[in-house]
Amino acid sequence: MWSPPTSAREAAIAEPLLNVAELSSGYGPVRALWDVSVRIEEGELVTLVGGNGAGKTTLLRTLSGLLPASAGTIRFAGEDITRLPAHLRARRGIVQVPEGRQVLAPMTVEDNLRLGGYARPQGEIGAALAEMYALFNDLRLRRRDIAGHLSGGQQQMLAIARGLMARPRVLLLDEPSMGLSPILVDEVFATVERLRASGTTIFLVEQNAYRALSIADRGYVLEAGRIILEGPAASLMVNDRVKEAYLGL
Amino acid sequence: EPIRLGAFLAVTGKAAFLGGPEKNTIELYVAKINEAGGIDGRPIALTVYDTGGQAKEALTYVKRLIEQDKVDVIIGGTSTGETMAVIKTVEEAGVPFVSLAGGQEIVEPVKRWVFKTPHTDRLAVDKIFYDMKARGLTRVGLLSGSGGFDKSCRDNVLALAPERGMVIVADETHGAGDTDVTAQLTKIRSAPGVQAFLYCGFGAPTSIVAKNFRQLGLTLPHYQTHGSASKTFIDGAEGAAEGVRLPAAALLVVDQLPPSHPQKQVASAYRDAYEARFKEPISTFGGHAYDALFIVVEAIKRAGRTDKETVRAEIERTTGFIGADGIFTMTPTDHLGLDPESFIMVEVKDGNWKMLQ
Amino acid sequence: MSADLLQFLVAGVTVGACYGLVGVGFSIIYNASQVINFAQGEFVMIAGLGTTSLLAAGMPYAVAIALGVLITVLVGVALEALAIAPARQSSVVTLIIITVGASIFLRGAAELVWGRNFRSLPPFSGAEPIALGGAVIQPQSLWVLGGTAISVVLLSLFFAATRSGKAMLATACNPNVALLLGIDTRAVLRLSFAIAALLGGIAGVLIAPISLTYTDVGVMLGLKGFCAAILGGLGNPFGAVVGGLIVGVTEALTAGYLSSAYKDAVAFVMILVVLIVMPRGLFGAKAGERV
Amino acid sequence: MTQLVVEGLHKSFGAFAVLHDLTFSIREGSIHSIIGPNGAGKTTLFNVITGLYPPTHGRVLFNGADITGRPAHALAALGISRTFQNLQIFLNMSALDNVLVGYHLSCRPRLLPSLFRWPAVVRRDHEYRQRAEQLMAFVGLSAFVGAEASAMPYGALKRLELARALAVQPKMLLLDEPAAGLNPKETGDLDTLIQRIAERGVTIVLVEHDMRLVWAVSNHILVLDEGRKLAEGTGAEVRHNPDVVAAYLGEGGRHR
Amino acid sequence: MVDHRRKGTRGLVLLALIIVALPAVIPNAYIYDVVILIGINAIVCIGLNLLIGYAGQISLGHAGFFGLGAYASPLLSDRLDWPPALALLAAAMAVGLLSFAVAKPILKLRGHYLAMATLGLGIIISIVLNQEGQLTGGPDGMPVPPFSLLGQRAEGEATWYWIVGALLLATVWLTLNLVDSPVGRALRALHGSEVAAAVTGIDVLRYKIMVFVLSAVLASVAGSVYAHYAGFITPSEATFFRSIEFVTMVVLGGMASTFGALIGAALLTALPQVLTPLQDYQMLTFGAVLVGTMVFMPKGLVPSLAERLARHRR
Ligand SMILES: Nc1ncnc2c1ncn2[C@@H]1O[C@H](COP(=O)(O)OP(=O)(O)OP(=O)(O)O)[C@@H](O)[C@H]1O
Ligand SMILES: Nc1ncnc2c1ncn2[C@@H]1O[C@H](COP(=O)(O)OP(=O)(O)OP(=O)(O)O)[C@@H](O)[C@H]1O
Ligand SMILES: [Mg+2]
Ligand SMILES: [Mg+2]
Repeated sequence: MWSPPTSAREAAIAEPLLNVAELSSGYGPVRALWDVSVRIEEGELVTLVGGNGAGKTTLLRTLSGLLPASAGTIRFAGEDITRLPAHLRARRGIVQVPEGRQVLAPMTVEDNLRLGGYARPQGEIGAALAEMYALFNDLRLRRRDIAGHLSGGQQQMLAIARGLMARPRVLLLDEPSMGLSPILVDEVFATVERLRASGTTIFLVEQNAYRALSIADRGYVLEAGRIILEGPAASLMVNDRVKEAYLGL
Repeated sequence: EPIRLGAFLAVTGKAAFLGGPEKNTIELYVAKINEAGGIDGRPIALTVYDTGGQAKEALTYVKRLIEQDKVDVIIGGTSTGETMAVIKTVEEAGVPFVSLAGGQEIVEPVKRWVFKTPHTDRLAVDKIFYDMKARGLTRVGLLSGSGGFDKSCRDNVLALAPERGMVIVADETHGAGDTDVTAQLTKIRSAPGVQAFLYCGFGAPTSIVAKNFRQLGLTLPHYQTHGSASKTFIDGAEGAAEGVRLPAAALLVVDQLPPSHPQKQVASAYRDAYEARFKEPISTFGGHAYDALFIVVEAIKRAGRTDKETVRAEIERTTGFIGADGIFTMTPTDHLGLDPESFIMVEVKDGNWKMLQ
Repeated sequence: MSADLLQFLVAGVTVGACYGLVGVGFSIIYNASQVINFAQGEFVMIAGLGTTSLLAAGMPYAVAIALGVLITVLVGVALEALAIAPARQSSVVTLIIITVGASIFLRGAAELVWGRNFRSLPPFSGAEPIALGGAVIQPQSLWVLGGTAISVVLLSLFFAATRSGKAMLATACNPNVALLLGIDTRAVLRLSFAIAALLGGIAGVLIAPISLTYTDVGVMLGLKGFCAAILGGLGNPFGAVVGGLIVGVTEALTAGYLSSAYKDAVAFVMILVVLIVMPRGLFGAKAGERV
Repeated sequence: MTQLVVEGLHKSFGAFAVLHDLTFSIREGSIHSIIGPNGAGKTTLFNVITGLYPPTHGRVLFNGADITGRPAHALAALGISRTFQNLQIFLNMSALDNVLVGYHLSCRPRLLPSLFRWPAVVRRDHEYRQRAEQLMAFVGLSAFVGAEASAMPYGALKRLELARALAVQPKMLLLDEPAAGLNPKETGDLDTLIQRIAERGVTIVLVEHDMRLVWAVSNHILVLDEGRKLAEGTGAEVRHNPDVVAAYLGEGGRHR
Repeated sequence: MVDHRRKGTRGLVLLALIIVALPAVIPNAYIYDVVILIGINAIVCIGLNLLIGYAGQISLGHAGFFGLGAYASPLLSDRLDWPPALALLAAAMAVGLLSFAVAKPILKLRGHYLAMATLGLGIIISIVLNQEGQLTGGPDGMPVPPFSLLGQRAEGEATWYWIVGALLLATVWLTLNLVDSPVGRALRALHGSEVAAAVTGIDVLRYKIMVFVLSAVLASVAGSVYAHYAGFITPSEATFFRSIEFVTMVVLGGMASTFGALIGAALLTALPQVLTPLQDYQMLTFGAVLVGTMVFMPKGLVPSLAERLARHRR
């Protein structure tokens, strides 16, 4: 979908697209992340696995700039964005589909989607909308309705579609399959793969660790705010610790 | 050892239009007196508190003046409510107190320590009725605001009308901050046999009433009260105030007073000093403060000391004091002591006040 | 229709348009932050008094008006920058109390600058009343009506059809999500205060020739404007205007036929009844809440 | 014995009909799953049963009594309790207090005794505090007893809701997607938890998209589609119903 | 929570000590007056805080109830010759009934709409007090007969100090009890989520009405006490400015904190007294202090300071 300008591409050769080094963050005085380092190459699909309360959401919120980093650096496309305001990160192409859907409840489905493309040239919005409606038929049927009235799963579709509307350079997905019917879960995973195929970089947080790892290139395992394991997805899948704690095998 | 003078005034809030000039006047003249060496060599230490026009604040500040600032005399209470709220405290503490508010209940019945300088609202109403009668107008359409001043005026109108042979054919009200009163005026216009219109209120509504009155093309004789006795009213009405009559202290038309008029000198000196200092036209409200201050000052001079009972007695003995509001002669049974004659009727003519005979 | 009734209606519409125009100012800040700006009335006051000063300083009327409104916008932006922005992570209630404080501050400041006297602005196009059937109307009222109509149309378009308008709504309903979408929520908030101050300023100069102007003029106008905005349904500019007109006409008709002493009370009773029947005002948007 | 009967239930929002003439019943003590595509009306059905939405028409009977249109708090008193798909946590309170609110009905708080802090109030409060802690331990939230709800991760909040719903001491417990946001390991624990609750005699109505959980625990499954009953039966029956596969399960769902 | 309780008890004891010790350092009737006013405002604010801070329901009309109490009690004792204590209770009951009657339709509203409805209610009350001059003396107010109980007249600031102090202490005690009870929990719960509260068996509307009536009655009692203490009452005690002032005190002190409400009341009552030397700059400074406090302590004084203290200790 998107191809970076050459200069950026050159920079990217020297450094991964998203380079998180020794990142710490938390809520006020409470620390939730400790020295987290994550590297995501351009076009990679990386997944983050971790138990309940491990800090996955916290990491994504810090990457997006909703939470300030208390230590460490975040570099994106060769630029240090550790202190960059959240909305500018979004405009650089770091797009998050947040946990718990967070649709703009009093606005219509279509307004939600259009706002997803807020940072894009307005001329492209029409085509992108059509794309989303093709992907999620329910949204097309309900496009004039108030987003807050949708069912949980429909809202999840909307949250994903809204994220895609931004045509992200790196997409941060926080449990995108939550609340979706099995058919749609398949659909979402297929979409994620398609996006990756078209060059979008993806950082996927997913409770369904098995499926996440099966489509990912690499993975990280987060426990109690620290990265305890990382490696190619295939090797993580056979790791005993991962198997026991996250795959329920 | 300074003479301690305390004042509590509505410097802000709805009655700020009244309290502001009062504060200005007191501060202006206290400074002048102190420059001239004070009273018998004793400077005046002035403490002014802003009540915002609220009775509750007034009470606290009066306690503060008495207990904390240990003042010798208190001036203040821009409104009747503020004044009435503190009377009990002042009486119990025994501090001479001169009020600047209009309600006659302040001095009727007489309270030992309480005096006041403005003409009573009843006197103002009486003046208006007298003028109406002289023109053969007996059926009056009344409009009043919702504040204390407005309501007190209205109460007097309603109470006095039967005695004076007047009939109130319409009794309308507007709210605080209203921007238009044409509905009320329309109703008054069609009141049966209405012959004259009277508005009780002060501040911006006085001008709004005049404007709406003209807008509706009403031709009734138009009266307002001393609440409108300020050039601001005429300016604000933008020509619509022409012909409005109202009772006011002679101060308002000081230039038109004959040279022989006893108040001429005092009033014009006050006007000149005030306008030079504050660059705004005088209102009669500042005059109340002027009178209060100087009645107190004269009393202290006569007493030669500041013990409260002596000062009180001397205030009560004020005789023939010429002030901005008129000539005061107080007695143990009259704690206002203002000569009704000093209240005159004026009319707006060519954008200015014109004294009527 | 009797001439009196017509006159009552004219009076009601005149007053109602003033309320509506002030009420519209509430919707915009509400739409950006869900905050009720208690200093909205002070914008009205500052524009009116500012213009009288500029006029007195010898400026042509049109220039004085433009500058008066501009000053108000600057005050609005300063208010946002100094008092709202530093606290924007706080709860809506906290922000509302900040605007209460700001309103007190602005009135205190205005008293220092302009004193306590009321002042007037000349009507834009003469004071000669216009006959309308058996009733008369001040020409300035037509200016207010026109100004109200234009503001409401522009604002409605802004929220319904522009990207910035939608961004503003998004900011109000979830600032964090707005940030994730690339919306500069700070700029949105600043813009909302600028526009609200602009509207307040316009209201101020349009209304001043009718209501006169003084440091407390915004208090009651602000309150009635708030009523208008709520009655019409918060966040809906069109609703605010309709709400204002209804309040104005109710007051005038009550004053005309029932009791002028209780006209405000009747207007409030009417608002209460409407809210009990329609808990989100006449045209309030759905909250989009469900479980 | 049937505990809940839904008869000809119809619910629409404006012109938009969400539930059509729905009839089914739930046996006491069973684990009854309701599945169906997103927007099929599952949550709406819960909302009607628990008294949050009045139905357009139709009836709901609980233990033989018509409860249609009764307010939610009255239904809670009858023993109907639930969790929410869109979390409804008291974020202004601690985790423990969230659970304690669940004991509201058992506490029967009264104004005067509370104002004057009668010893009985104190004693009972103490007692419920202990029970709440036990309940938190039961759902695996021991670590969060002292936590503020607003500081808890998503998965823990889901269990907190469950604990709160259990504190109501329900006869029937409606769970709306309890496994969403849990990883497979945690879902496995939930499976056990649900069975244990059922063993205590609580009827469980489960809405869930995690098929592994559904297949594992359900005695009976109702499939909804566009507000209508699409299929009903045991897991095995439903699983191979081609309509269900087409509308909902897809190939993936069938095999999981 | 247990810790919370202990803190509350500690606060209560501290407050009692302060109330007992304060007269030793109060030099004159003026300071007594300010302290008494603080106490009276605090009673209103503590009640209002139950409604706003705990139950999350806004009211911009509580001055109306304060005013009703302030007028009803003296009117009953003066015109109908009832003993003042009985009049005070009757006034509180009447306000309770009135607030109960209006609560049901009004409390179904939410947020700003509820604010508007309560504001309208308060304004209607204040208009009636203003307009019914025959009864109330109109805008210029009316004198209030002194309060007496069992033949003992309550007069003088020192006496009133103890009366208000005792009332305040009782209010704080009762409020702390309530907040810490299942009832208080239910209130906080419906603040957090009305649906969740409902499905756990809380009759949401009933609880809202209960706390609304409770806070209205407290305001009414405070109003009656104020009227008898001041000996004079005007309708400005019932205006919407006064209502806003009460809410401001609650928010400034810190919502959902009983001592916050108390401290907010103390601060905003005392602040104008402190600012008097500023003369013309008084109002401006007052506004600036209010804004500044809320900007730097957005959760209100007590919670923000407590948070800072806790962070400091760590
Ligand atoms: N607002 C907050 N304030 C304080 N602490 C918080 C807050 N939100 C989360 N935490 C804490 O931060 C830690 C990480 O939480 P986070 O939400 O990032 O977990 P997660 O890995 O996303 O879990 P889940 O799988 O449940 O979504 C947890 O210990 C949690 O208690
Ligand atoms: N309050 C409401 N107003 C309007 N439409 C509503 C409302 N509540 C639900 N709906 C609609 O009813 C339909 C069913 O919604 P419901 O939440 O019951 O679905 P669901 O089966 O729970 O779906 P999911 O599996 O995604 O949670 C949806 O299309 C939804 O948009
Ligand atoms: Mg998470
Ligand atoms: Mg659902």
